[in-house]
Parts: sequence; structure tokens; C-alpha cells
Amino acid sequence: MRYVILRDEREIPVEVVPREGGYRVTVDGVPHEVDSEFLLPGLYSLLVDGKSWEVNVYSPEPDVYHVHLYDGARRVELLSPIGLVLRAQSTGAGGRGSSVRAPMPGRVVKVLVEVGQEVRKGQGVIVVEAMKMQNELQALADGVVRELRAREGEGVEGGADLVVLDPLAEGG
Amino acid sequence: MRYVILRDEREIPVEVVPREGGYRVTVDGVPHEVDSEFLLPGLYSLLVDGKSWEVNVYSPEPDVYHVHLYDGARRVELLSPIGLVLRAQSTGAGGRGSSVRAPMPGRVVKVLVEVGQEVRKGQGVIVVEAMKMQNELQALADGVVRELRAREGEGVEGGADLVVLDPLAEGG
Amino acid sequence: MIRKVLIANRGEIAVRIIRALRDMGIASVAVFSEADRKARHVRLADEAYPIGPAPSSQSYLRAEAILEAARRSGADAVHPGYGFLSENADFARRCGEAGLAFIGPPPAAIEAMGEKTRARQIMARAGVPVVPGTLEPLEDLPSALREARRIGYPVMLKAAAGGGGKGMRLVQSEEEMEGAFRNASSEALQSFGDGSVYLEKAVLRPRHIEMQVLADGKGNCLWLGERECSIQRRHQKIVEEAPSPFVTPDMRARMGEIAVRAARAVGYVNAGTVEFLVSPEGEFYFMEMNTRLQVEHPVTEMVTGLDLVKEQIRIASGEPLRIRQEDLRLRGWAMECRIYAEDPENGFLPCPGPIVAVRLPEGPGVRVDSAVYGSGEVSIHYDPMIAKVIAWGEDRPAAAAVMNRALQEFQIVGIRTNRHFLLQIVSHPEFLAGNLSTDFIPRFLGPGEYRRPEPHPVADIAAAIAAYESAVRGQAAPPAQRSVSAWRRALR
Amino acid sequence: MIRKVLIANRGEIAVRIIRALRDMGIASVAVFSEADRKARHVRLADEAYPIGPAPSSQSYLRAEAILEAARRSGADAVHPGYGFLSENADFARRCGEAGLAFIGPPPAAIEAMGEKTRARQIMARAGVPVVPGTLEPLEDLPSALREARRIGYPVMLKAAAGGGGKGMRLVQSEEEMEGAFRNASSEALQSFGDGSVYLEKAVLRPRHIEMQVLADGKGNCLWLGERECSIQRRHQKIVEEAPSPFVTPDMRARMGEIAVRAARAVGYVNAGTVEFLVSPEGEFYFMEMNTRLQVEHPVTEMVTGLDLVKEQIRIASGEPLRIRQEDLRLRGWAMECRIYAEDPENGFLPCPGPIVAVRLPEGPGVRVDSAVYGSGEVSIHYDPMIAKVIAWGEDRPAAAAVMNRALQEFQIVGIRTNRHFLLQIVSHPEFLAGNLSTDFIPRFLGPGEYRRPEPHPVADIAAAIAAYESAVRGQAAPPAQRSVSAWRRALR
Repeated sequence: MRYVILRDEREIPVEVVPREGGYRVTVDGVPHEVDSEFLLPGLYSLLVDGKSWEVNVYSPEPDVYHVHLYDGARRVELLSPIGLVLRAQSTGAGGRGSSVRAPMPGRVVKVLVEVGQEVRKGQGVIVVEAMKMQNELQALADGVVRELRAREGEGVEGGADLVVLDPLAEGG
Repeated sequence: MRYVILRDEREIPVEVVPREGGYRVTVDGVPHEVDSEFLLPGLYSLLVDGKSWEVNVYSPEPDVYHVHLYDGARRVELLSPIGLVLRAQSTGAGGRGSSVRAPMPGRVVKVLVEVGQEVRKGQGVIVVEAMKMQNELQALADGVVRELRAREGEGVEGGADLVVLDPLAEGG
Repeated sequence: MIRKVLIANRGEIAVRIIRALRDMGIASVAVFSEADRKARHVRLADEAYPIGPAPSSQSYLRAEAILEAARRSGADAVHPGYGFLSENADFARRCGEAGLAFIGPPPAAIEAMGEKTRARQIMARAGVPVVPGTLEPLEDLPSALREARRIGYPVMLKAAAGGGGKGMRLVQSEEEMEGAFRNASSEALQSFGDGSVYLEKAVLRPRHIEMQVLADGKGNCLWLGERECSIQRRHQKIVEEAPSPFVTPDMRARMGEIAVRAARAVGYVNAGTVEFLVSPEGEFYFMEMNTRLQVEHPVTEMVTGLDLVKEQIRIASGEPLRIRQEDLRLRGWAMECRIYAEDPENGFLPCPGPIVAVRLPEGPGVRVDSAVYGSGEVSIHYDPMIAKVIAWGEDRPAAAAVMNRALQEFQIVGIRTNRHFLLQIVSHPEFLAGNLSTDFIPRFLGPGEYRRPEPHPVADIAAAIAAYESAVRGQAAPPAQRSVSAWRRALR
Repeated sequence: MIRKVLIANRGEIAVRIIRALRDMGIASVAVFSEADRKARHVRLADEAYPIGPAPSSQSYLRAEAILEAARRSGADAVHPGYGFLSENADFARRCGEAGLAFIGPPPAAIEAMGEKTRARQIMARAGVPVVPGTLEPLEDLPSALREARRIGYPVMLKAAAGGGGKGMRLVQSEEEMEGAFRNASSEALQSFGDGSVYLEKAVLRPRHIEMQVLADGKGNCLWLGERECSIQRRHQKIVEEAPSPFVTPDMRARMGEIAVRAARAVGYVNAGTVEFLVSPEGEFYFMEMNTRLQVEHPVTEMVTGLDLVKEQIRIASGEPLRIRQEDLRLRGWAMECRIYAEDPENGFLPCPGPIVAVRLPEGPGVRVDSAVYGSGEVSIHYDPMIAKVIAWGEDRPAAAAVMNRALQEFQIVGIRTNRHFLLQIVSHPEFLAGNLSTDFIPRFLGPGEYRRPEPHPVADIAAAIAAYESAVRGQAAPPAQRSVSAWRRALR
């Protein structure tokens, strides 16, 4: 099976070929003999060319893998050839919205902006409290507040849109 | 739901009545308020009249429960009224066989008896080796060797019949 | 004589106290909120009683419910742990009125030290060096601006009613004062029910070093050596050690004697900690006294061989201390790392959620105090500190090596933690060189604080295999917890 | 200078050695049989190589395969752990020939001590007290009967080629000799490939106390204090402690000096243990010297503050010892309990099988050295000892209390273990009184050895709830492992 890793504007070819007791994985032209054991969901024991690795793998969203090695977590964006095509098509189609979302379940302490107000990238727009800590959430890009979806004192779901921004005129 | 615990020739009545957040369990006429939480298969957290207990429960065979408290494991034979009836019927019907079974997977080191030989309760009949230890298995009752189901050097399954005994003539 | 103790707390500290009680043959009584029925402190205690809904304000902070549980269980003493009601003089007083031994200092001592500005006045009078600053809470913004101008920037805003970094802000210049003052006050109000704050001269590149004291009711008061707590993230300690690489035997003795003087000045009894701000030149100033058991008490236990919780209980039951100052022997070196359920790659936002599996580190030199367990959950309602890893070694390099190994072995599957961030700290050359200060993290780990490591071929291989197996074998890699991934998308 | 070490072992000891190597910044190489691919030592090591099928004879005992793995990995040293090839002089020699440092004593020392009867001769010559007995292996049954009559019953039959209780039998009288001789020989043959046995006078109600020694290549040899190992089940140690409640400082020094003399008599280098049989009157006799790391080495580490595996590695890399005899300080008390996958209620038969979940004990004073893990498995092919729980306290009662607590917290769901049996021992009044001897278990726990506790209402309640939930909610209590339950039926 062939894949592509997207990194620093590059497309790195990866091939996975199953073989007895594991795989032969070729990354960017370099082949590796891998003895792979599935331990728990997301937990693997890998013997790569004799070296032993215990790795946690999560996939928080399609085509994205967070791989935890001893020294930290890597984010790997890995697509199948088909996925690559689909990605290409969707690009440019509106791109990503810039609403500010709740990082986790919590409670809105303070809304710092009003509808119609212009905000700069990095400007604090709303304060959410969870686990005894207040977090000021910031605008991810310059924009104009189109809509406020949370009121002070209100509980919010993790990931919920709180403040929706429109791109600035010159940006639109 | 009503149950009966068999202990020391006695039949101890038990009743389980679900209530909010747990059960009311009456054992031998004594009622207990029980807050029960299922943690893992076989692992419960119980609050019994305010006391906290973490218990492991296994059921190695129908109607039998091994309950591990901090200080050790109890064997509780607990039946539903129906189970009690069935038990009564089956009794007398041949009763239990007295074949010697393999305690665990292993290898037969030595067979110490022959077919037709008379053996006494507690007499060693076969030696099985597992995990670097030799275990001499003994006859569970007086009897005559009817059949040998394992040969020396042979691997055996846990629980497999190794030596089948007939009751002694006078016992039959 | 104490026979049954109610622990008015939760999490790792409740578990740790239950262990000490079990070792002493004293019955333990846990209390729990609706969110904590399955929590380890409930399961390990001899008895457990519900005290209300999940929010602390309706459970662990409700003195009424806790005293009722004590009455029902027939407990004869209460251990408050840290946080919650541990520094609430009124609660301590009510325990006494209910005939319960409060395992902590007398209410008067809590009050004297609890109100930070008053404490500074008392210390100043007792000849304990204090940092220049306001000895009164600030009424309003203008007075804050006026005082800051008098003392000179940079200054530190602090909550008058509590510690632990809550309601604390560094103010570099006049412009920052308004926002900082507003946030500090509101956070103080949120955390301690009292929004008043005060000002202190900010000592630049300071160390935070604290001294453990132990006082019985018979007039004996000892110091047990210092703890280096300079490694902090936003005023929150995350790595502590004992002894401090900065402290000489002579400095230790001087700090110890000052700490004992501070304790005596408020008639202190039981275990307490005097926190000092230490300048790069070695002058030390009294910051505050924590009138309770500290989160980081284990590092002192590892080097002294004493069990501080057992000592607390003996003192509360009226026993005299069994050791004298000259008996104190420090052996080797100990470090503690605090494991938080938070995501270093995502602004250290808390990561509540279900825990799939836990693998504790073990082996020589490793101690773990935790409350996490497989199939458990980290609740949104409480502090995200879920475990402490303590490492001991014959010297500082050995202890650091053990800590490194322990952090590598520690696996908590299901939620994000700061484990890798801690690994980056304890393996950092400047840390190993003992070059510690409260600005260690911004100074040496950069403004982003957490550096994502370089790409690694094994990570690429693992991702490819996970993708392959999810496609072919249906063994999908589990998604990270929803809120976090959603947030990650928002960040991009 | 050692840079990369291959560990020629498995299980908890392989893991423990990997930890020491990691702490020292030395690369670790694991070897594994087909049954151990997922084992912790494979996952924790830096590198890992397969060495053959599951049976030890085809993997962990195959010097050839292990040396080949060392060559492939580029290791420059080998640590044998205990058991397997650890006391195989030929293997040690072959390591040397392959240019690998063997982390253990010189082959000659292994040989001198390995052949038990020869060792006794050497010790006798060196002025080390030995138990009266045959100095030669017994040719046959008649000679055994003759020698036994000369020495006088009771006598002990022992394997000439190995230790660890294998091939050992107590013979009370003439009648028992034939069966005992046969079993001992065949077991010795099974275990060590050499069926020869010898005779010793059996000291009644003896203690088993051993002395740890440490010798560098520079002529320095130290003793590090004793370990009390009297609590044994069928000659297998299960509870050990340091120091021994029976040993006075004076006796300790005398034992230590004798142990050093024994070590010097065979030109010993590296860590070793001299085992003594101690009579109730306090005379002690040389039994044997274990020319390797002991299973129970952690209790010595806890009280001395030394890491014996690190010391072994430093010695093997040619470093001199960094401490002198007079630097030795013992702090507090340490105990170890060996967790076996065996069923105390079923004649202690081994219980191999899958492990559902593991919850390690933690908290103050607790150390765990294990190789178990949730979703893991205990293999039929290897020793059933799966974990060691080590407890430290300021004195013996404190250590015993910590051990009690730790054993209560330790949960291994899925297989039977001897945990409850160990709890019965360490909470037994005679144990707490320090009244220890090698016949402690039959003497104080009765012939059945394991006493099933009295019925308990909570057990009845739990059984009823389990039955109810399996009927109503389909949450069935899992069956115990098949082989065991089958066996239980057979036993009834």
C-alpha cells in the first residue's frame, strides 16, 4: 500500500508491504524491516531494524496521526493517493472558517467583543473557565464579529463555536 | 430476586432488591444498603452500610463464586430457587467421577500406576511437569485404575482426564 | 489517641493520607462528590460518604456536609489535605467545636498566615526578612498604580487570600497594570471568594525555595530542609526537588532557623512550609507560609526518611516529636514531577476525559502518588493535577536520570498530559546544571514553552502502519479526545 | 568503558537491569523467545533480538543464539541476571572469548562455587564454617544411606550442580531416603542437567540468612549487610528482609568478615551472596555462594542506598569501588514479597494464563519490580514468579505495615496469585514478632499452608449482586482460568 506524508510543502512517498511477522516500510526511499505488535488500541510495540520502540498513535482527524515516542509527540499528515486527490479538489473551496471554538467543556466567564466589532489576530475575544483556570481565547485572524454564540455564565461544549468572525473587507 | 447460599449443610436465604444507586441485599434476615459500582469485569466497588469494599468476583463454574476481599478469597455457592431444585434432582444420579485431571497445561513425566491396579485415596498416580516444577497428582478416592489417558513425555491440556478410576468393588 | 480520620479531600492527596492511616492502623473515612463515586480515594478508604454534587462549591468546600459525614462515621479527627478547606480557619475551628481533632495548625495560626499582608507585618516584626511591598490590600486600581510607582516596576500582584499562583500577575510596566489588576482580582475572587490583592517588588530571575517545618504542641519546632521549587509554569510549580542545588549547609541552617522563627511567631503547630523568594545573590525573603501539607512534601520524605503525614497525625494526637534537630540526616537527592491532564501542544489547556489505560513507572528509586486508574476519568470539575512522580538517587544526576526513566515509563492512554513537557525540562542541560529560576521555562524552553520534537522516521512508520491496519484490519487508531482535536482544528 | 549491554534474561530481572542501564546512559539489548515478543523487557530495551522458540532450552539457555545476538547488536558486555546462564562458567568464558565483558564473577569463581561439594571443601580449608556432611557427590542410594547413618538423621539432600530449592529434599528417616533420593536426582537432572546430589546434616528450625558482598577487580571486597530469607515454601524463598531481626551489629560484622573471606578464597569479583544456615543459638554455617545477582537484592538496596546493578556494571567496566567498609550505613528496614502466578487454594499449582488488568501498588515506601502488564500473559514455559513488591519503613513494624498495604493494593485481574497467602504471612503475629525460621509456614500456617478465611457477609453480598447482574444486566462475572477451575472440580 502506498501513502504520502505531507511535510514542509513536500510530499514524502511511503510504502507499506506486509511480510511475515510485520511489515517492510519504505519511507522516502529508505526501506525498514518492521516487526509490529498491536498491544492496545493506539499502542504498538515496533522493532525497527532491531531497535525497540513503544509508540502511541492517535488519529484526531482524518489523515492526521499523532505519534508519541519517548521524547514527545509528532504530528504526521499521511494520505492515501486518493485522499491526496480529494484534498487537492477541496482546496480553495472556501478554506477554513475562523470562528473561535471552546477548547474544552467549560463556562463562559466574560465576552470581550460585540457583534460588528473589528478584531485583530491574537486579540482576546472571550474568557472561558474550566478546571479552576480562566483561559482568554483569541481571534485566529483579523476579522469582524459576525455572531456571538455564547453568553456569559453559560456552559459550553468542547469544540463549540463561541464567536464567529467574518474576514475583513480587504481580506474578502 | 431471591437466592440461597449453601454453606455447612445450611441453606442461607438471600434477597437482592434494586434501588436507586444500588441494592438492598438481605442475607440471612439481615438487611444491607449497598451502593454498587461495576468497575471492570469481575471488579466491583461496594459501599455496604457506609463501609467501602473493592471486590473481585469470579464464577469458575455455575452457581459458584470466588469473591476476593483484601484478606483473601471466599468461595460462595449461591443458587436461584430453580437452581436448587435442579441440583436436588441431579444428586444421586451417578455423582461425581473420580478421574485425576491435569491441573494445568504441561507434560507427563511419569505414570506411576497401571490399568487394573488398586489405588488408595491420596496415592500418587502420575507426575506432571509444568513451569519447571514436577507435581505428583494423587487419587482423590480409593479405586481401581480403569483407563490411562496420557503417556509419559506427552503434552496434556489443563483439565484433561489423565487417569480414570472405578470405585472399589465394596464401594460400588 | 486518634482512631478514625475523615479525609476532607480527594485525588492523590486523599489517597496518600489514607495510605498513612492504613500504615498506622487508623481507620480512614473518605468523602466524595457525585463525580467521584468510583475515585480511588473512595475505593481505598475503609468508609466513604457522599457529600454532594460534582462542583467543589457544593461538595468538597461544604464544611457542613463534611462535618455531617464525620459525625455519621464516628471519626475523631479530620485531615484537610491541601487546597479546598485546608487553609480555612473557620473550618478548622468548627472541627474543634465538633470535638474533632483538626490535623493541621491552630485556627489562629491559619488566620495569621492566611491573610498575606497581615502575615508580612507579623514576619517583619518577628525579624523575618520580607520582600518590599504593600503591607495592606490595595483598594483600587489607582492605589495599585501609586504603590507600584513608589516601589518601582517590575512588581508582582498577589491575591491576599490565597496562594498556588491563583490571582498572581507579574506587571512589567504601567500600561500592563489595568488588565493585570482586573484579572488578578477576578481570579482571586473566583478561587478564594475574596478579590483583594496586594503588591510586591518583583525580584528578577528569583528562585523559589521553601523550608519544611514541623512543630509539636510541646514547644518543639524543627526544620527538615529545603525544597527547590523554582521550575514553574505561570506561577504553578511543576518540578520540585530536595535538597536545592543552590543551598549550602550554612545557608540551609540559616533558612531553617528563620523558618522556625516564622512558625513560632504565629504559635504554629503541626507541619508547615515557609516559602522564600531567593535572589541570584542568595538573599532570601519570606513570601508566605503554607499552613498545611504541601503537594511536594514527598521529596522531603525521600531524603529525610520521615513520613510527614504520619508525623502530622502523631502531632495532632498530642505526641511530642521523636527527633531533635541534630538527628536530621539528608540522604541522596529527590525530585518530583507533577503530571497534569493538559495539552502542552495546545497552550496547556486542561484535558478532562476518560482514561483508557494507565501504566505506572516502577523499579528502583521510583515513587508514584496518584489517583488515576484505567477505565477512570479526569473530571472537568477539579484541578487537572492527576499524579506525582517522585524519583530518588544517590546524588542529583542519579535522581534526574531516575526521573527521566520514570517519566518515559509512565503511560496514561486516553488523555493528553504534560509528561513530554516534563521530560524536556528534566533532560535540559540548564536543568541538569542546576541553573534554576522561576523564569526557567520562558527562558530556556522559549516563548512557545513546548517544543514539538523534530520529525522521526519511526513516527512516520508508525503512522503508516496505523493507517494500513485501520484500512486492512480495521484496527483503527483511536481519535484523541474530541474537545482537543476540535480545538486543534480551530488553531490551524 | 561499557557502552551497550545485552541482557541474557527475561522477566522482572531483565527489566530491572534495563532500568539501571538507562539510568547510566548505557544502551540496552534485549533477547526474546517466541513467547516473549510482547514482554516488557523487549518493549523497554533500546534494541531487541529473537533467539528461538518458547522453551528455555531452545532460547534463553542457548549460549550460541545469545552470543550471536550480542554480535549483531554490537554489544560490548552481557548481563546474565539470575537463573538461566547466570551461573554457567562456560557461558561466562565464551563471552570473554567473544570480547564481551561478562557482568559477573570470573569463570573460575563460578566453577569453584558452582560445584557445591567442591565449594564446601574450599570453604573448609579457608576457615569458613560449613555444615557437617558429605564433601563428595553420592554415587548411589546405598552410599546415601550409609552417609546419612554416619551423620545422623535428619539430613538434607541437595543438588550438587545448582540451588534455588530445586533437587532439594529433607529426609527425616531411613524409610524416606529411597523416594527422596530418586526425586532429588531426577529433579536435579531436569533442572541442571546433572543428577548428582550430596548430603548435609539438617539443622532443625534453622534461619536462612545471607550476606551480600561486593568485590572490584582491584582487590577491594566489602560486605553490605545481611538479608533474612527464612520464610520459604518448599525451600523456595518468598519473603525476604534486610536487616535480619535476629542479627546484632556484632554478629553482622562477624558474618560479613566470614563472607568476605569466602569470596576472597575463590578470587571473587563483582556482586555475590554468601548463604548461611543459622541455628537458633546463632551459630552460622556456610551453605553456598550464589555467584550472581540475587532475586532479593532490592532489600539491600533500600537500606544501603546503593544500586547493586549499577555497582555490578561499574565493576565490570574496571572501576574501583567508590565506598569503603566504614562508609556503609543502614537506614530503616526493607522487606520483599515475591508474587507468584500460583493458586494457594490449590496446592500452589502454577497458574499460567492471560492477564486482564494490573494495578500496581504505589505511594510512600513502595517499590515494585515486575514484568506483568494488562493484556499480557504468564507463560507456561517460565518461572511463575511475576513480580516483587518491596516495602521500606523507618523500622521493622513500619516496613511490615507498608508491605501489608502494598499487597492489599496490588491487583492482578485474570490469574491467581499467592498475594493473599503473602498477606497472611506478613500480618501473622509470629512474623511481626520476628520469630522466623525456614519451617515458619508449616509451623504457623498449618499443614494446609493456606487458610481460607472465614465467610464474610460482604462476600455473600458481592456474590449475590454478581449473580443478579449476570441474570438481569448480562454483566457476568468472568470465569476463573479454565485449567484451574477444572482442577478445582477434580479436587472436590
